[in-house]
Amino acid sequence: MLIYIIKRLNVLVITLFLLSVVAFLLQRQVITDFVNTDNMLGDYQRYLMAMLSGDFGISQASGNPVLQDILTIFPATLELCLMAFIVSLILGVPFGILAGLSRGGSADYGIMTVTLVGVSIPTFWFAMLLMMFFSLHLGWLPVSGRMGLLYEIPVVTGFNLLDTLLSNQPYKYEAFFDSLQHLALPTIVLAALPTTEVIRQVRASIGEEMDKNYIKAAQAKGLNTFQIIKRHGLRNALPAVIPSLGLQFGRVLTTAMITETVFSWPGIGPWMVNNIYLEDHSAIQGGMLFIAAFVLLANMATDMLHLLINPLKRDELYGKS
Amino acid sequence: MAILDIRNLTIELDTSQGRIKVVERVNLTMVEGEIQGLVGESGSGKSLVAKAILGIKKDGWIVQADRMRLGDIDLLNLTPSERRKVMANDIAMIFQEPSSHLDPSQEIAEQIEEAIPSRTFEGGFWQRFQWRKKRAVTLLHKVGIKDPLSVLRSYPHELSEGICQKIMIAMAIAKNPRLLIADEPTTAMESTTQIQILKLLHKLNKVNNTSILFISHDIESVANLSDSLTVMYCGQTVESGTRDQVVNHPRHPYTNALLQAIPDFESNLAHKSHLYALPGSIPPLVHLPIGCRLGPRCPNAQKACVKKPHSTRIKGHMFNCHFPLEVTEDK
Amino acid sequence: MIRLFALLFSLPMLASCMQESQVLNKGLVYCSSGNPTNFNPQLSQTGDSLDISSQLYNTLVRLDPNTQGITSGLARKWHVSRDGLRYQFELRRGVAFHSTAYFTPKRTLNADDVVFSFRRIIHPTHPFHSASGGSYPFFNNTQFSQLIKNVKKLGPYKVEFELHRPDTSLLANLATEFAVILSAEYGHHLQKHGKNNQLDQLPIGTGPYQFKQFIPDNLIRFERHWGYWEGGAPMPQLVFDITTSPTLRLAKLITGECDAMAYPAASQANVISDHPDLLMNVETGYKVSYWAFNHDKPPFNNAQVRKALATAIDRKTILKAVYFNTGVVSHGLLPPTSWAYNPYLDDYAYSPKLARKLLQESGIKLPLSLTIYTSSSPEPFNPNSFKTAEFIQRDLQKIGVNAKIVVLEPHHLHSSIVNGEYDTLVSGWSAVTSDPDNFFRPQYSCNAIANHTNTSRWCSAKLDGLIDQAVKQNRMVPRIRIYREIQEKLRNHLPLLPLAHSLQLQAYRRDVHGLKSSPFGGVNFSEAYRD
Amino acid sequence: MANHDVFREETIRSPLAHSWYIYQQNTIGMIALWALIFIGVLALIGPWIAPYPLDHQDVGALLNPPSWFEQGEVHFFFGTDDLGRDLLSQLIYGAQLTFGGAFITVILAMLIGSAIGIIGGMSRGMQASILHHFLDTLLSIPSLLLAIIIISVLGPGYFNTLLAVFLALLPLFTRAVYRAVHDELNKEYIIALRLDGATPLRILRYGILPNIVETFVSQTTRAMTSAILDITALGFLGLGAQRPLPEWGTMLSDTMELVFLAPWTVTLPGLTILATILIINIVGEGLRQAIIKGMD
Amino acid sequence: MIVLSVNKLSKSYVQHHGLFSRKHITAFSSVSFELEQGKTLAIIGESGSGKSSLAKALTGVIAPSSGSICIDGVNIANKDHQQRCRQIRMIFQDPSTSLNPRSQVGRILRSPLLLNTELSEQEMDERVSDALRLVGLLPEHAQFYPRMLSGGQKQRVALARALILKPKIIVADEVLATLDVSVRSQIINLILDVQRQQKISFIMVAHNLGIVRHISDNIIVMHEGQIVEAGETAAVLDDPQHTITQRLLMNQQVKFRK
Repeated sequence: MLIYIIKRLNVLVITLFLLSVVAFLLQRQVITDFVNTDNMLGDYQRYLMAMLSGDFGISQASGNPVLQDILTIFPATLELCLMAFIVSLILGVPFGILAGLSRGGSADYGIMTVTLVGVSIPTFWFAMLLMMFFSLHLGWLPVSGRMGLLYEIPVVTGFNLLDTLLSNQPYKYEAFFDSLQHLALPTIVLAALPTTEVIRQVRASIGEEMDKNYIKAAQAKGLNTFQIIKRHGLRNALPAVIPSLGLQFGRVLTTAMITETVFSWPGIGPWMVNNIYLEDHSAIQGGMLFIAAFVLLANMATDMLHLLINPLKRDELYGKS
Repeated sequence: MAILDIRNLTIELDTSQGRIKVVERVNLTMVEGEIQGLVGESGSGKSLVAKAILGIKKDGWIVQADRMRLGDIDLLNLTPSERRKVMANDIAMIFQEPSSHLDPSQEIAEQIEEAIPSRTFEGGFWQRFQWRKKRAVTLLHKVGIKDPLSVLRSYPHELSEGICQKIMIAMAIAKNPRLLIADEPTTAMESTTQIQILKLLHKLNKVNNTSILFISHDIESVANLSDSLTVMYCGQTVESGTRDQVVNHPRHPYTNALLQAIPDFESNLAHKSHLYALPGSIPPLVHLPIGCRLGPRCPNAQKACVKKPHSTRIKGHMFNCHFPLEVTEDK
Repeated sequence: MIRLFALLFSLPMLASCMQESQVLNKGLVYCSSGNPTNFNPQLSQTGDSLDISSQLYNTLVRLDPNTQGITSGLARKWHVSRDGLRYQFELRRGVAFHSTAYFTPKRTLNADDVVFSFRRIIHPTHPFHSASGGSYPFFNNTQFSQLIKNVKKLGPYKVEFELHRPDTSLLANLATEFAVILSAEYGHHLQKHGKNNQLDQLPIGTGPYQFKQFIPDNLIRFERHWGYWEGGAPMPQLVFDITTSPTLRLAKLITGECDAMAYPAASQANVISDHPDLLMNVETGYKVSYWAFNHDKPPFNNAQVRKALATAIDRKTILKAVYFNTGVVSHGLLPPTSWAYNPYLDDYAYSPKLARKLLQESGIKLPLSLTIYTSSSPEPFNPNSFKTAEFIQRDLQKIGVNAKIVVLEPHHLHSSIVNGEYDTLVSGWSAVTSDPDNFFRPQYSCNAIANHTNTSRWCSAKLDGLIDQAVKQNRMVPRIRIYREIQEKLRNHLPLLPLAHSLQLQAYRRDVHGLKSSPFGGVNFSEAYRD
Repeated sequence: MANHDVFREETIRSPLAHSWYIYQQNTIGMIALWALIFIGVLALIGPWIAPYPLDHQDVGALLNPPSWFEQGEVHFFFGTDDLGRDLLSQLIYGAQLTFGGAFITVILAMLIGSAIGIIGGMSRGMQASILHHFLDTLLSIPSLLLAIIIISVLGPGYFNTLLAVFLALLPLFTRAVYRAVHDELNKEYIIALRLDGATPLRILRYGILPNIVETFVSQTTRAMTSAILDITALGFLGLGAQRPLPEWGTMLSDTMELVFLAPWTVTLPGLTILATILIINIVGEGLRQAIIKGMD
Repeated sequence: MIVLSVNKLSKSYVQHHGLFSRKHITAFSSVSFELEQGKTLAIIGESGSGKSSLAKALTGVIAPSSGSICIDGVNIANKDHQQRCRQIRMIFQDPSTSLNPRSQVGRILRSPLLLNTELSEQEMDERVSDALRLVGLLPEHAQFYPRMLSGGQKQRVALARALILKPKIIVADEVLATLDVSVRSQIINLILDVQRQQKISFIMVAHNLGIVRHISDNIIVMHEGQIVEAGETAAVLDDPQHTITQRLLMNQQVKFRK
């Protein structure tokens, strides 16, 4: 296990190192225009040390340390992403099972058609459509932000849902529901992609597992379909979905950046895009490294989880891999 | 009394090329306590017959039979849940590649315990807690596993094929089945392991009087183990009878070819001489010949072979051939 | 699992039914258009700062919304000396400053505060003069420092402004949202702690609402100032929801997330007036959009060329396509509502044919290529500068002039203006007083070149003389005559081509009452409430 | 003796021809394929067939609704935008920028990425393993994020977008091809070919390439959809093509302020993007299925 | 006449365990034997005994660590495939994986000719036709793709590929194991015929002792990478000396019913 982690971390560090070089060059090109190239290595060393100590520089736009800015806004993005993941699992797993069991059937056909549209729809357009329909046409849901601004909730965790409940305002439950309302549309938009992915994965995985011999053996034992799925199918099918969730995290985070822009969700997306407009380089590179590192770590974590859960893979941790 | 009695079993598959009769009017009768061998090469439909007995069906399968009885149970007129109950209680099955038939995500203990039916429980309720585990250990002992405790803690991929097959057998006998179907249980195994498994099956049959339907492509091992044999070719029964009848006095050219193809130690075949071989190869499912399906390969084939041959029965020795071989002397 | 799913999705729907909420009735949300750079309007000229001004601060005198005349504000009354060089103000007593988490005032408003507020601007040595960059755009544009000789305290509640020369526009200027009164006590407090910058970031004023919280790109939170001298505001809370996209602002207004919105896009005017829940105030704005020619770049110093280009532009179409008819075509710089407007001015009517002829006669080398610089974001005076530029480009093409559009972010555009990089520029001007001087001086005076508001960079001593002469005159008729003369001159010289005057739109929900807005931009929530 | 005559009825088709034959049976797939070809043709000759030139502005027809609305006019089939530009023409020009740009980018990425993947896959040992791990890690960063990162270095613009998308797609191809080649190399028929004395180039040409066609097809369609999504998303965020280039995503962000006034200026470009990606997905999935089926 | 003599052939490799630990694994070591022209040598043993690795090392799929493989007195152990394949060819266990599914049979058979001979197009076509006929297929099969052939036919194609360069030795790794009984005899007969006609020596890795006894002249019994017993087939099988051989034989001969 340890060796495996070290191996993974190794690659992670190399990748981040390369990214930091890119970031460094970006900063240099703009700030010093390669005036004194001879001093490059020394500068890079200093830069790297600063990065390692968590000093991403000062944002030119806000005047705050970049890391502080990121840490302030990132929970909003994370909250959205996590909600999207929860929804995608809640929706994706049952539909995936349904499709996987009725492979080639009409339920499968219907579900797969919907997922095909789901992967094909451009996020920003989907967001705009939902906004036009649910907010402007029906007036059911708010169009933007995390919570009605009249609610004054002190920031503790950065996760609005938690913060509302943790606060001691008299209207905290009202505020909680209000945040849920605000979450609804961005979550749906954001969940579209991972949901389709979960459905596809679960479907493929279930379909594959149900063709496996041990399922036939279980049938021969006299178990009914429900028992088979519950006791054997899911147990083997679901872990296979985990690593793809890790990959999905990166995609969701990216999609979140677009979704946030449409719904003016105060997260890392609008922040990053705005900084690119403003050419605020220390903010851009800080954000870039932070997001990349986060995605890579999330990915690694899910891989670990997968290895821990799956007995077949567990051996890889100790040795061969 | 016949533990298994199947009359005119026909299985059809819906494929892109239309509906194909993969199993055509197969009869199978098993006496209680015997080992019946079902022999056939690939595409003979022998595994389909096993699945039909178990009642595992897939989309696009049409299974028909005039009669299909397990002892006193009529398998044809059961609801799916009754059918499952019969499967759970009276029939057990072991397969080829046993490790793939065990759930890779569960420890062996869990899987064996799942296979132990509650009805086999004897003793006071206070014993219930540990009972399954104890029973699992006993079962593993019975199938000749020397270190049951560590095996119980293992996952299937950590065990060898031989051990896995023994576990499958342990799970099969856990419910004292009336019929054990062994579908190619030793294929692709080491010869040493093969022998162990065969010995184990033999012992089960002898000690517990378990009826075993032994399905294999290897007429050698079938002939070795079974009391009676049924030989199939391309979905049709070609010959059936007792071991002695079929092995020593084959009436069907196909059975004969199978037997001849084995260069036996005792045979006085000249070294490096030609072996007896049927020409051609087994036709694929979509191109099955009409009439006697062996027709195009049969050395004795004549015009009449385009019709399906009637079965001839002599003292329980049944064969389907227009031009059966003469009765030969004992080998 | 299915139950959980159903629950999860029913929650937001359920919550949406609970419209009747304790909190929502205790506050108003205003969708503002951007982050304020600071919380002191003295320091800026952007609309976002303007919107904040009337919530936090008061001015000495105010503009009567109906008559456009000057009325009393923090000054109870005022007196102008006969020579027009001394203005004496008598202050209201008992005007309380905000008491917030970061500062608790010990006294009410007095003359010190007024002196502090204006000396800060005019005295370069004042400790707070350069606290937040030392730039006072409005006061620079009106050449306030050159005008005011001194601001003196005559008594605890009496202040005198001493002028270098008479200027009739002074009162109008003091009535703008920029001439706010800060707390001198707060200033001294900050100075003692060496936090001078905080003066403009954590504001203390006398207005109806006091500052509570600012999250950039997100919100500004105000709370009711109980001690407001005109009586506390009806709503305990006021939140500015910072939403840069006008589409989203309107969307929020429609869903009720906002009670009022800043700067509805021209394209939205019809949608708002058609919507049953929304109301819209329309006022003639004191704004103009124009196409300026850079006199530093030949051949745009050639009046013949400028006239040729001007004749080529179809302003009616621009008004229709860009302003969606929420405005009028501009003839001369002044809007038709201004008292100095010259209705007899003949205009450069759209005629590509004439334009081509003029261009050929001008004797410059053809074909002509030029750049059009413009801003990428909507501005109060032009809902879509880029689109305007595109129309100009198209019109120029018809007379064989090749135009290249350079679209820049506002702060990039500003540096281009400072450097004078452009051939031509699509920009505009939002006046903050109704006085015509506020149009002519920033756009045409020589001093304004340094202030980067005179974007044509044309400088004429003669015109400067006329502009100065006009403000010295306190009789209306001669003043009007001077302004008409100015307009004639400009028409002939054409340093820039005025395009259109936009209307000042203010959209809010039907259930909001008491909202006040001014033709110069800015919104006032002191009496606003919702039922 | 052999029963070859049984097979006579079946004409002998190469596996690829057979796959194509199978694909032709797929009606939806064929419709999608024709639609794809249609879009491709539009991208190719769009400027010649568009009803109006790119910079044509009809001042008399600002914000005309599409022709199927009451106020619509037939000669502006999809209506006009706020500058009086014909939406249909814009979309046709946009096909070149969005679809054509994505296509060229994908083809280049495929050629270069596959080349790297093949070299990596054919060479064994240390460098291959490092490449493998590095690509794995790089691939866990989604292409759009990678593109945004690259754009943040290069600065916004259409060409930079294409460059960014190209760079983001490279690892996708490299990894997939690398994997496929690596897997193929261990197959027995490749070993057999090597035992025949075949040079690596020949092994590649006759042994490996025909067997990784499926990888190429599925990766190319995947890359194509992700390229279009990325280009339009960057355009939408204002990081990609800038107005007046009628890139579909840029068009959308540009018309966003008209969403209340002229919903069609939002829905039509969006539908175009959706339809294009849907078509590519259908074709890609169909081809993949056909190739897999053609194998057995 | 001895065509092949193998002398002290060994193969071992290093397996990495994590970062630091590594293990030397020996596939087989110090294997020596000789093979005469036109004779068949059978290699038997339990799985993991190294018999498959030995077969692979002989044909060059894997490179031996040490020792020599001499064909007609020339050591080919370190020579490249081109030189090797004219002398010694291999048939794999499973024809469905050893024939390129995307190549026509004709091209599969031509590729060794193309790479190793200077024949003209026409000559190559003739050689392909001849080879197909030799293994009992028709020249028309050259147009077929492997998926159109049955298992037995595929194995014939594999044999034709081995034969087409007219090698001295053919190594067959468990070629009979996956075949159906009725087809297996055909292939055995075919191999016997080919051997008789072309005087080719065969090395067969097999486990069915009945067949081994029938078709082989000499036998090698391997266990844990070592030769434990070797000699003439009849002699070894009739009177096994080593326990491993005895065990193998015993497993083959268990009789439950008599």
